[in-house]
Amino acid sequence: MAGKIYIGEISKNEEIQEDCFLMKVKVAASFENPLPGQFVMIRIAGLNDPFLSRPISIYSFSCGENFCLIELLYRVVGKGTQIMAGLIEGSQVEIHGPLGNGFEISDVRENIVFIAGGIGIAPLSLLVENLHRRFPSSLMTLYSGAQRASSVVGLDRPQKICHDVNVCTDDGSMGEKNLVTQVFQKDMKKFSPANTSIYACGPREMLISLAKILSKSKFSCQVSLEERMACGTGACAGCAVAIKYEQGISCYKRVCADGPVFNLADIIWEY
Amino acid sequence: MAGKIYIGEISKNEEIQEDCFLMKVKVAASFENPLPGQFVMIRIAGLNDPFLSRPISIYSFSCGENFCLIELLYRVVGKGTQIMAGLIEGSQVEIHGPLGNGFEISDVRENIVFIAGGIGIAPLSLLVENLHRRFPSSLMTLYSGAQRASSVVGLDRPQKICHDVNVCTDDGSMGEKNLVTQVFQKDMKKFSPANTSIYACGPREMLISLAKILSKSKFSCQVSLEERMACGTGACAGCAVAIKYEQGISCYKRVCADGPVFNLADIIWEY
Amino acid sequence: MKETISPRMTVNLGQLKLKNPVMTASGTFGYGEEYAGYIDLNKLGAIVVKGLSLKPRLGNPPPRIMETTGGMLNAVGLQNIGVDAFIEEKLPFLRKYAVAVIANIYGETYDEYKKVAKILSSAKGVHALEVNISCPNVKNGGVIFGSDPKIAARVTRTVKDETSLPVIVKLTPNVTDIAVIAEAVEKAGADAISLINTLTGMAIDLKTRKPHLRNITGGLSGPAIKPIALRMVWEVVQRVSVPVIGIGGIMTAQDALEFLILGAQAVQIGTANFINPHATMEIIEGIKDYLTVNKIKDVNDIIGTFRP
Amino acid sequence: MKETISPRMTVNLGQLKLKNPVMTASGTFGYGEEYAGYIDLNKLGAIVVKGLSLKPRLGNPPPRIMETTGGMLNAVGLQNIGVDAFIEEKLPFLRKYAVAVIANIYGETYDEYKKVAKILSSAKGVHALEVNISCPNVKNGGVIFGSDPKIAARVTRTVKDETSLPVIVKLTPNVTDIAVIAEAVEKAGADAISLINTLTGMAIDLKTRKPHLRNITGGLSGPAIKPIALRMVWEVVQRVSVPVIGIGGIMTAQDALEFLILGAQAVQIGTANFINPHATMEIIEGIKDYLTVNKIKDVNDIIGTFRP
Ligand SMILES: Cc1cc2nc3c(=O)[nH]c(=O)nc-3n(C[C@H](O)[C@H](O)[C@H](O)COP(=O)(O)OP(=O)(O)OC[C@H]3O[C@@H](n4cnc5c(N)ncnc54)[C@H](O)[C@@H]3O)c2cc1C
Ligand SMILES: Cc1cc2nc3c(=O)[nH]c(=O)nc-3n(C[C@H](O)[C@H](O)[C@H](O)COP(=O)(O)OP(=O)(O)OC[C@H]3O[C@@H](n4cnc5c(N)ncnc54)[C@H](O)[C@@H]3O)c2cc1C
Ligand SMILES: Cc1cc2nc3c(=O)[nH]c(=O)nc-3n(C[C@H](O)[C@H](O)[C@H](O)COP(=O)(O)O)c2cc1C
Ligand SMILES: Cc1cc2nc3c(=O)[nH]c(=O)nc-3n(C[C@H](O)[C@H](O)[C@H](O)COP(=O)(O)O)c2cc1C
Ligand code: FES
Ligand code: FES
Repeated sequence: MAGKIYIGEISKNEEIQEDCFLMKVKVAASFENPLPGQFVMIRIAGLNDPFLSRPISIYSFSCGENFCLIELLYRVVGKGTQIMAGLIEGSQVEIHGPLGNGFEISDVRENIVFIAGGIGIAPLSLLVENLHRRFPSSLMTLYSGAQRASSVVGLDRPQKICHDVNVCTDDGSMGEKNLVTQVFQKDMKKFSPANTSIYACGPREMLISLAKILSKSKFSCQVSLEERMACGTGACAGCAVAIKYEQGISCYKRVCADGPVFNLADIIWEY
Repeated sequence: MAGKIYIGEISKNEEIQEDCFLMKVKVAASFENPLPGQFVMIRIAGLNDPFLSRPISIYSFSCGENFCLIELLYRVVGKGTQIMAGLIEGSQVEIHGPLGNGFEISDVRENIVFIAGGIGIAPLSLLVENLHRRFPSSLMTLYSGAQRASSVVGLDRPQKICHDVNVCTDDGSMGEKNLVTQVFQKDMKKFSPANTSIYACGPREMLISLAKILSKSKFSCQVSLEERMACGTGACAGCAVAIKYEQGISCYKRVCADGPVFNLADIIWEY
Repeated sequence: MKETISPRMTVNLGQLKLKNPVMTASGTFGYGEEYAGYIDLNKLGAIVVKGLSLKPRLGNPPPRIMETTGGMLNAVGLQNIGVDAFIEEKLPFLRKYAVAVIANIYGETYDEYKKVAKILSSAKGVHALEVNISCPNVKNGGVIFGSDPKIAARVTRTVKDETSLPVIVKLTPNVTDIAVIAEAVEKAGADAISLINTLTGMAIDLKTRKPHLRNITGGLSGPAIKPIALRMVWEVVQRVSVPVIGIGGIMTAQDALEFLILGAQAVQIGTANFINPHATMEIIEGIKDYLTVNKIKDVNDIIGTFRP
Repeated sequence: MKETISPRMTVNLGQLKLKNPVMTASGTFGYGEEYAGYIDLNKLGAIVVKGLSLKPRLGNPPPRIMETTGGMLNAVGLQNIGVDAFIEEKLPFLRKYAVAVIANIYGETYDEYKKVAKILSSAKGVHALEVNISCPNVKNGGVIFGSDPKIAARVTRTVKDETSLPVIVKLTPNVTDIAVIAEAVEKAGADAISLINTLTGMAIDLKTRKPHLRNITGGLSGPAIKPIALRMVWEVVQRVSVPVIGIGGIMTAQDALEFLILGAQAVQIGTANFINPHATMEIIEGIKDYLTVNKIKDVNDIIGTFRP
């Protein structure tokens, strides 16, 4: 399950929305085909600033004979992503991956629901494309929320596939003015718990409110979590998430090696 | 005498000889016209690795209406210069300068002698060009030494100007097989101490042996020194060189602010 | 019409009032002259000058500095022109500015501290003393004054007895428990405490198998040490009631704000000056911007607002 | 025909013989499994496993880590599966490799150290114990075992009395005089000394005015601390005669060689593994290259060749 380390060359890195960048990185053709939900650790080749690599989901992936192209969709939120945003075409980055476990894909169901908050669309986009190889568009519903129209991002691909796309924003500048979890909640009765797969990714608050919404239901929901990481491989125990354990006791799992995809119901949010 | 800090954009950065790079940096047109012997402190814009700026002599300088072009000729010797060498076109660097005091230019003399060891040619090249505005080629003699043919660098401009150019290498792969100081020593009698200006730049060992050669003569010789620097402005007292003081006592001067050009005879090499 | 009032930036270090909480750190700003061409010295909270001793000091032979990851080592050896030459040659320049001047002093014996303090106390234009106790006590087998609470307290008292100027004691981080030292110097009369001085470090030249610094060891400064500085400031602010000045690896306004939030009344900017001569000005402006954006009217309202 | 003989890389830590001087640092290499897909564990000098306690430990709540300039803070809280589960679940995997396995142990009381040491001493496949004394002694007001020479010595003796395995004592750098602690644990029977553990640091989230780490403080590691680690190793090698293992910020073969030249018999690679899972292999190869280029036949011939 170990990833590999590649020296990648940036072939494109542009701001496609306010503070949101799409980076394309060329790596050797031996890069393992990633599962949706897997991620890479990225850092500037040969420099110690930023010191730690940053985890970014694989947003898109394609491979030719001579090289593979990894696409990363990321939002500038701090120092590391700021520096990433400043990298110009031709710059070299270290890419370690693919890492983590992807989303688990269960057998045909009546419905597949995707719930994305902001940049949380990144891993879901690849998942949508991937699932579409096996399931028809008609099964797929996407809920996507953002702060405002200018921060809606990454919908191009999934909205071409999903037959039902619901966009909402906090300020109503695009789609419904509402929280994405609430838009979903209104629709919930449309789906049958036993035959629906829900996949979600987004900010902590969104996942917490989704957990509340689903807590009394029988829906199963997989979420991709974020946590600060050092190693990305399970060695440092840094990226802990509290998980309900079999006998009612809890333990800390590693987002990188035990996740980043977890069952929403297993996650303990308050500790 | 304070320099200014500019964000420069690299317009060229190529290896022109083994381990030797020529970097061209575009800065705002307000960059002060540098004196030969002055230097800049350079670092990657916005990153803390390498942490300190590196001092590099101004090898060439030209200014148009919209921007100035600073040329730096540098040898890769360690981490900082290694990273500089890896910077691609379009990368941004912080350029702080011009700093330090240039060579003192005395009135017409019979001879002007330049002695360069390796990359020490960098500040001398600008000096040659500058002096040529006032003095004829016929006065100028250049001695340039390098380890081997493949490390001879930066002669293009000065050799077009100086009427007498003497190249030597440690292994004889180009020019005379000899040390540059010894080639000069053989010629020394050609020059009259009172009417000759000597300008030298090169490795410590070269300057020490030059000091010995000149110690019993009346030649005046200005040298540009190198020392590790932190501030480049005289504030940290890091770049110390021991200098003979008036009453036979010595003190430490700062290479950046009191130099980098010193009278060779004033320097104390052993402490 | 919307009015933006510039936030109040003045802070008090006991009797000493500063325009703003941003001062320069000793040994990193010369005697002010070197940076006067870059920034308006009047805008600084205070200038702490290079460490002064009774007699001029030659300093250590080179090499004196070495870069490390995210920091640098220095073994300048407290080179300085001596307290008399400072008063004669450097103070007149500084007096031209409306800025608080703090003289950083040190000695190798209690007596030297005493004499330097006395001389500076009668010099016009010195507003406070900062006592560097990170140096070896020659009479005491070379133990660092600042590494023993009793010795640190005695230096503090020695200086206090000689001066009516506010006395800031500057602590060394090379100790097991910095809060104990802080308590000792507070009890001994320190009007304020500044920390941290550099951590002792070393670098080796693989080619020559010699130390990179002629002095073998040197003081580590820069952002590499910021986490340690923050932790020590936190330990100290919880245990003393005199004002604390935070120092160590501050490069940006964000860094400075972190120290203020922890409870430091002011900060000193050291190594950052070397890399960016405008660092102090950018930090002052950055703190103001932060206050304005967060609608905080007075910098004092963020000091000590840390919520652990 | 020119023959290049590969340089001899074996080193001795007392009775413990290592293939080469490059080991992994505790807490940065899991129990070996995480990196087995990246490197050949057989090629390591030794694997030091994650710190083991008597009972399993949950560890601290997140956030547990934070990047700093040239380093990182961690407050994992010594999360581990406990000594029994280690023997049952993890040792069998490690026994498949021909590599020295060193169990890093810690406790909150002397008694815990004693019990953990005893249990591990009879486990097949453990080649040495490394005693982490950078943790608070709960019976002693929470003072760090490793910050007092007497307490450090007593822990050392406690462990020595329970085991015939070589005992390495790992020192904390958060002390005034590390050489005094080193001397004390040597006298108490330590077979080797490793240093440094992390420096205590802190980071603050400006937005929330809370600590970045849930635990408030954490341990600083990475290249930022290398100069301090080198200085401390230098202080210790001059004062003890047992083998010393250098740790702290080693990222490259050059870094490792600096510690060896100073006099460390071996080195441990910690945080570097996170950034580059191949770091240990590259360091081993880099040391070999250095020896070959410099025509040195045996790595032992460079140990302690520092010329201050
Ligand atoms: C498995 C995984 C996949 C991810 N995929 C993407 C992606 O596809 N696109 C994208 O834009 N972001 C993604 N992230 C989040 C991304 O890693 C962080 O935004 C980034 O590391 C922040 O770095 P920074 O230096 O810019 O911010 P910092 O200055 O380090 O921090 C800024 C803020 O972000 C928080 N933060 C820092 N690191 C993380 C982290 N790893 N996870 C969550 N919050 C963090 C900090 O606590 C702080 O509040 C992913 C994270 C994980 C764990
Ligand atoms: C005023 C001045 C002008 C200079 N002009 C030029 C120039 O035009 N072209 C050029 O190639 N170099 C020039 N140098 C030297 C250049 O600054 C160093 O080569 C560079 O800083 C080395 O950085 P590094 O990180 O690559 O090497 P490091 O890894 O820091 O060191 C490699 C080796 O170089 C030595 N070294 C490091 N810094 C310096 C320094 N500042 N001066 C001398 N030796 C040093 C080290 O001791 C070590 O032996 C100049 C230096 C000064 C002071
Ligand atoms: C080159 C240099 C010289 C210094 N000289 C002194 C000094 O004379 N007196 C003193 O108290 N501190 C001195 N210091 C310590 C600084 O004032 C400051 O405490 C330390 O560098 C940490 O802050 P920084 O990381 O912002 O640099 C010096 C630091 C450096 C880098
Ligand atoms: C995430 C993490 C966990 C650690 N856990 C332990 C531990 O359990 N026991 C121990 O003795 N040291 C532990 N350490 C300290 C390291 O073994 C090492 O001493 C320190 O990190 C310095 O080395 P480095 O800079 O190479 O990382 C840990 C360090 C890190 C970064
Ligand atoms: S990032 Fe190290 S265990 Fe997950
Ligand atoms: S580099 Fe700071 S005084 Fe010269």
